[in-house]
Amino acid sequence: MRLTCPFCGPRDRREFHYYGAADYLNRPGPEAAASAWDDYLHNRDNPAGVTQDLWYHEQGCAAWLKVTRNTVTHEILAVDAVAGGAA
Amino acid sequence: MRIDSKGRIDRSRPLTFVFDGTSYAGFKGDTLASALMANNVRVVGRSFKYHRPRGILTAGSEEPNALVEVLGPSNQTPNTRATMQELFEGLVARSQNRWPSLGLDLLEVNDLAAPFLSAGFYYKTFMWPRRLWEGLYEPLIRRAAGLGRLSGKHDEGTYEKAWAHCDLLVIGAGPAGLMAALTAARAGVDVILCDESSEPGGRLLSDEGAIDGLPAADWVAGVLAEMASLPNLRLMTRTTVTGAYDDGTFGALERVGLHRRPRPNLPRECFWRIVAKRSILAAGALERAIAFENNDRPGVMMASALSTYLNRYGVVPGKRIALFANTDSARNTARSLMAAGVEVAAIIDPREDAAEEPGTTVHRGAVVARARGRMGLREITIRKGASETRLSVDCLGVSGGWNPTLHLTCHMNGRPRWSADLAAFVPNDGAIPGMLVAGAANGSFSTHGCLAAGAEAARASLAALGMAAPMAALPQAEDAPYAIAPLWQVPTKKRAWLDFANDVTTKDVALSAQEGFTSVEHMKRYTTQGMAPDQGKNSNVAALAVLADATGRGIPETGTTTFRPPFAPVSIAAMGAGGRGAGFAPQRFLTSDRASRDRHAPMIEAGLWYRPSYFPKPGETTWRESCDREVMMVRSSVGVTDVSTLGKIDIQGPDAGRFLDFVYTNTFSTLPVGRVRYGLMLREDGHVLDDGTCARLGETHWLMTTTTAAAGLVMRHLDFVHQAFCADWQVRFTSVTEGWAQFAVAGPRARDLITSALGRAPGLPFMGCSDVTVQGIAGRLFRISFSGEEGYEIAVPTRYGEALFRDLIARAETMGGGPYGMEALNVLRIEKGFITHAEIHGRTTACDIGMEKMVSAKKDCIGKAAAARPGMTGPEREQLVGLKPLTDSPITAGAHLFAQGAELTRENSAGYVTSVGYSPLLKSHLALAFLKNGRARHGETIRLVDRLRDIDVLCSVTGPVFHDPEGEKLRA
Amino acid sequence: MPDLIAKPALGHAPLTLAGTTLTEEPQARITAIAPFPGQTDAVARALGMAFPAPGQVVESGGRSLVWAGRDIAFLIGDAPTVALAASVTDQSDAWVTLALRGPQAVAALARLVSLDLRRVQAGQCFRTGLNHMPLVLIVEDADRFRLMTFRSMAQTAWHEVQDALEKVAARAALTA
Amino acid sequence: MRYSGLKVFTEGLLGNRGWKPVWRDPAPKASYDAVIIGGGGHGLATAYYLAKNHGLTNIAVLEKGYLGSGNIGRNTTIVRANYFLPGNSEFYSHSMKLWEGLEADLNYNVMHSQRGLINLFHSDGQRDAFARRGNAMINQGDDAILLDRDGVRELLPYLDFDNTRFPIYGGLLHPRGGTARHDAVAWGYARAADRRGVDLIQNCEVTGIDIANGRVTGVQTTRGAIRAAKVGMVVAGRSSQVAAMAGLRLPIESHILQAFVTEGLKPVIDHVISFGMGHFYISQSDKGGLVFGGDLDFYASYAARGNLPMVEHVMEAGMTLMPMIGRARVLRSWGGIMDMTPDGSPIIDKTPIDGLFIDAGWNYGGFKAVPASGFCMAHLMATGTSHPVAARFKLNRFATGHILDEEGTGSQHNLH
Repeated sequence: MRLTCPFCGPRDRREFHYYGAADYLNRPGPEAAASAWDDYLHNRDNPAGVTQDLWYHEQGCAAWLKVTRNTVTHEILAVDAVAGGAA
Repeated sequence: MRIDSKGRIDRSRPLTFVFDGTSYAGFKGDTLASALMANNVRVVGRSFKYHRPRGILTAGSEEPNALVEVLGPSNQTPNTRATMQELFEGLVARSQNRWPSLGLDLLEVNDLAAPFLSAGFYYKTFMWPRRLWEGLYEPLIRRAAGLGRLSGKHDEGTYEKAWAHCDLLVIGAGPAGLMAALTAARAGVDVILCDESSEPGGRLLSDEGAIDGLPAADWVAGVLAEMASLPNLRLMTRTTVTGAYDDGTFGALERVGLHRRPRPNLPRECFWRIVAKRSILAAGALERAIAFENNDRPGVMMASALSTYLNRYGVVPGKRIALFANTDSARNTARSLMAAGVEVAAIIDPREDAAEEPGTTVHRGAVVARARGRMGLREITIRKGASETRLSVDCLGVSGGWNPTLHLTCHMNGRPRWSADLAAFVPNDGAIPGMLVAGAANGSFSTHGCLAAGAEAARASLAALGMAAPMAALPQAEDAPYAIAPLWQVPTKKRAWLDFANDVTTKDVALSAQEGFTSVEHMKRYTTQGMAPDQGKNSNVAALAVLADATGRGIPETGTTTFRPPFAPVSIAAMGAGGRGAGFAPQRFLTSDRASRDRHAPMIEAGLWYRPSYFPKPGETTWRESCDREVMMVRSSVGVTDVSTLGKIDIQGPDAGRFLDFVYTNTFSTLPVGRVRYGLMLREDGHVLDDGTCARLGETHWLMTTTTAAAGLVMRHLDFVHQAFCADWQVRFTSVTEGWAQFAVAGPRARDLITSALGRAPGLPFMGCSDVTVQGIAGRLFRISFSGEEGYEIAVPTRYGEALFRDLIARAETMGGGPYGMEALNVLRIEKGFITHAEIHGRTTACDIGMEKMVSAKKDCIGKAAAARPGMTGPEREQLVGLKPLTDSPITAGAHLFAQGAELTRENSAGYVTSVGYSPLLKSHLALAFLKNGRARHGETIRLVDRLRDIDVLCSVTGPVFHDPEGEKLRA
Repeated sequence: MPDLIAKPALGHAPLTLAGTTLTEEPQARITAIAPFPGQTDAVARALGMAFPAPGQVVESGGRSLVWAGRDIAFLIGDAPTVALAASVTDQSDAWVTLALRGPQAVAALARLVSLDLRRVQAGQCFRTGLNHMPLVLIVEDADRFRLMTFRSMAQTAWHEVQDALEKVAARAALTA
Repeated sequence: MRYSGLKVFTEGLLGNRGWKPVWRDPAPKASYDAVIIGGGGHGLATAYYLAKNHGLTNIAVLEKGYLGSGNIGRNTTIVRANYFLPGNSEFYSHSMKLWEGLEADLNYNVMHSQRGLINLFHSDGQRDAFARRGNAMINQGDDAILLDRDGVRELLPYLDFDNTRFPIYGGLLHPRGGTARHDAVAWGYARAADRRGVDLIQNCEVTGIDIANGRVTGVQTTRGAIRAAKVGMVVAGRSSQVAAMAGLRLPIESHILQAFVTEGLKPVIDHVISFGMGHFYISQSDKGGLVFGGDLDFYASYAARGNLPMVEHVMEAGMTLMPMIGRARVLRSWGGIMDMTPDGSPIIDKTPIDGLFIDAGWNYGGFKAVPASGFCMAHLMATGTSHPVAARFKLNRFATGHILDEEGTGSQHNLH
């Protein structure tokens, strides 16, 4: 599996660390209900199909990436920098 | 038997080799199989289950029978395909799965007991009495099963892994692959052409055909010559593409040194990861067998293999050969044999309309009903209608048609489809993104068809790469249509083999259907068909067809066949190259490493680092003696230890304080410049991630310290929090762990030592920090302590680390101090109740370790919300306490805690011990432990029980801080 | 009072196999410059050097600015003397720099690095891995490379490059 | 038909013509008392224990493919009871007891072999953690022995004790740990459930779950609607999809776990061995193949196939730990789809919908759990209350913070 890092170009999967669903980007505010935190931390759509998840280019540029890909075919549809600023 | 004038072997280079203790002669260019055949060795192996004598069936990596152990100078390689093992001078091989010898194998008794060993028999018996399973039945089964032997010795061979990148990967260098690679390379793209064999050409080397009027092998030579002139084409022979993975990544195994005597540093095998923008699978096709009674006798083999042995190796396995085939391809074999002067006694062709063949008798509409000859074929029975005739032969070539070598197209869950015309599975387009399948692998079986398909696949690949390919004239070659009348089995009441390697017969498949295992997956799993070293290459399709027959369904309704990586088995050593010994993970060395080793300190692993365990002095015979001395040294004078392994993250920017407030539970933005604060970091799920100190070096400049274990984790965490939640904050962080050598100096005389080393008094309050000049070098000084004594950490650029360490311990020794290691460091921190990852092990909350007050109520921070869940706090949870045994008894980490008098059950376990050490200061063993509601139980007596090590000790529960609980020494 | 003695990461003598040489480079001044969000252009102006695009090395006045990750570059040469709207850290001691130069350099790297090195040229650099180690790979030209990895891993890095070179040389000897 | 050695003998004499189908092939009825979605190990075991322990026989197991087509037939066959957190300890201990009587109970040889499992440790800290675990096992009534380096050497002399990157300090031996023949477990439960009257319906995919007024009323399938007052979802690997039919969003992410088997070899590894400093565990099957595995590929996936980085890591770990396996050749690799939960422990619980139950989240420890999982799920479906040994496997424990995190890696699904 290869991801095209927006900074570094196409790289082997072994350069990346996987975190989880892109849900982790939507951190509830400090006053959010307990159920919002439960959803944020634990519950997942977990689709058999297109999903978005978070990868860290650990053995590379150290960018956090949001990857749009298919969990059935492993097709990579898009790779975006979480913080933007991709070259 | 050799045929003069035939073959591609080098008769000028004779070689000797040994098989089963007997020395034989062969030639350069032989395989072990061809050389054994030339020496008229007919039985080369024993079958898996029935231990039947077996001969060579094929000429390729799919060989199910001729598996041998190859013996090297220091080790042996089991299950080596004699058909793939190239001969070299001094090769030594041995047959396997037989006892005592290949000729006399006592386990052949299984063959007589076959009626009781039908498919899945073991699921129905050996159940009583239960204890005899592990004691008797299973050991017997295990000993009888298996094939070759590993030596049990470490594999000291040399292996490597490598990467290769290209625009186009062509898999297989037969007519389709050569044509594809040549077409693409001429257009200028980077091409890698892999072929499993030692010599490119594929079937063009095995069959006597013509291309452009030249013998096919000459055409191949011409193509190779042109390829050699193209720098953008890389030909990799002896290289099997073993797996297709995502995004154009392929695994491939190159046999680098297996065909020659070992040489220093020359790898035996190389496992390649090939990354290709496009690929063409041109792996050809595999001939398949027909099941009939005793079709596994030595001398029964694939018709196409006969051609290969004759034309590539100049050898035939018999004097009087018959062919049994339902396609025309075996006719080429017959003609080659006859042209070479070998008697072809008959061709048995089940097709009623089969053509005559000059020079031999064709039995049309007939089948071979059985073979005879336990140690080598003597006779076949030809059945036509109700009549049977016997024919004396010593070899039978069989062809049941061809299966495209589409295995790689299944590796990404692609399923092939059934072609009724070819009576074979063919690959579906797009099964592997970017891959086209060409030639026989796609069901084009004529030479012309292969050449045309190879060229076309190259053009399509070039177009996908954005390149135009000029049309070139195709070489002229035969274009015979493929005609087949499917025939999978000849009915028999006896056994007819489908899977030679696992001894699966048509009866087993029928029994599987009879018992309701009618799904093809059930059948395979029940009979073990397809699970042997040939991975079902020889039997999957036929077994499916036989199952379809048995269940009265068509083949497409019965199911499909699939293959998983690897295409051909790959050694663990090749895919694990580099992992041997210390190669498994990088080693990280401290600048003080040499100085510590000079002092005979045993070095222990701390993550990837090596740290000194203790520094033995003359006369000390145990680690405890050294440890006790080092602890007392720190408590009474001064000790020095290397703490450079701790993570150091430099944090700069106007928003740094705000950022630290967000990632730490406590507040940092209010810390004055020149001061250090202890901080606690949570995971977002509310458990403790890490702890450490953070120093404010300047108004917008901070230095965070992490534990050794969590350094990488924390860096990743900070990057995530910043990039995901506050990317616009003016703050950046950079790891500076590697840039600084940092030493802890601790003890009542620590200040004296620092004063001596700096040439001035440190002048720092507890938890203060400043820039310093250390003997002319710019460094940093922190007044922090992990021991409970007055402590400093002094840091200099890494290049000066060794010098500073040696300098500090030399100065310390003049004060009655010296270096101390991890053991003493651990005792010191236990005495002081400081935690490590033994306590913050991932299930610990701030509350559990008594730090709930460090979670600021005034601000949000990572983990705060989740830490408020009801299950995360409360007296039912285990809380950090100290334990002191009531008697002078050793105690152990990992012991559990029980109320006195409570039965030792899971339900009664009230906690467990995380860290222990012997305190020479308090002259007692001490422990840190987690105890349910522990903070309310100080003063209680609790029972510590380690049933693994027979320890049962009463302890008093205390606070976790044993030494100087008020911290007076720290602040002195 | 004696000054502290500086030690190299390894102190190894150069190694040449199959015409390809592995050396430990002398320690250079390396300054990591990580502009604060939105400040990259301002940092470049203050430095008087273009801030390198990903994978690029910018050379100017005897100094090179090596792209080293997301919004970070290593200034190799004299440290900046002006204040920058960036995090600035001295990384001189954090890295060991090995050089691999010669006709088998790419073949050896193919055993260590997962990158496509087919058409690399001077002025390129990569953040990647040297097997399991972090790596900044700087291209001097098509068969000359500098490899920066963590200083504490210098021994493993040297060993693994040497091992790759030995295998490449053993293969080369077959056809020589 | 009862299986025995005598039966094998007499059938052998008679040409093996008398063997009957192991299970019936019934058409689905319009209505059952209970329906179990999923004909894998857990679903079949649930059906078996519903029939055996609770007398419920008007039930069906609905399987979209063939029986045992999921992870029950794609694992490394390890059976162990070596957990240390209350909640897990008692459950796996119960499972082990069921394993030990399984052949007699099912009249099917699942080849459960208590070869002994050894978890190696490579530092003092790891030893302490394994000591805590071993004591928890003994406190639970199971067995554990702490081996030092020499003790390990005696049992496993072929490990690399001299050069391996992370020296072997010792190991925790779990003598009752071992392996079983995975497919046979599915077949044994299926056959035994069928014999008690359970309808096992293959090629029957559930396409919808019918709910009225907060109660489940049945399921829609590719073979028609089936009414049932109780429905159990036992579909690890597809849990999120099936639960979504009932409008539920689960604390589960699906990940791939690869496993590997080598060509057959004469006996060389007698135990189940697990490496403590990398992702690698291994045993040798009765057929002679070395069966081994590692960790997840780590990215969410339903592809049931892996990629090379984890393959290579596993092989490298094998080479540093036991370089004697270097010349064994990997014959086949495959991937299973794991239900990964945020704490690595499973879920056996009611759902917010009356009559709808869930058994899911087996992470990659589902094989050994099959007997107890079926036992406890059957108890829950039959009685409406959790069995005491599965009482902590609640669906809402993440919300309440009653976490069962053996690895201590936190609420990240792929880290368990």
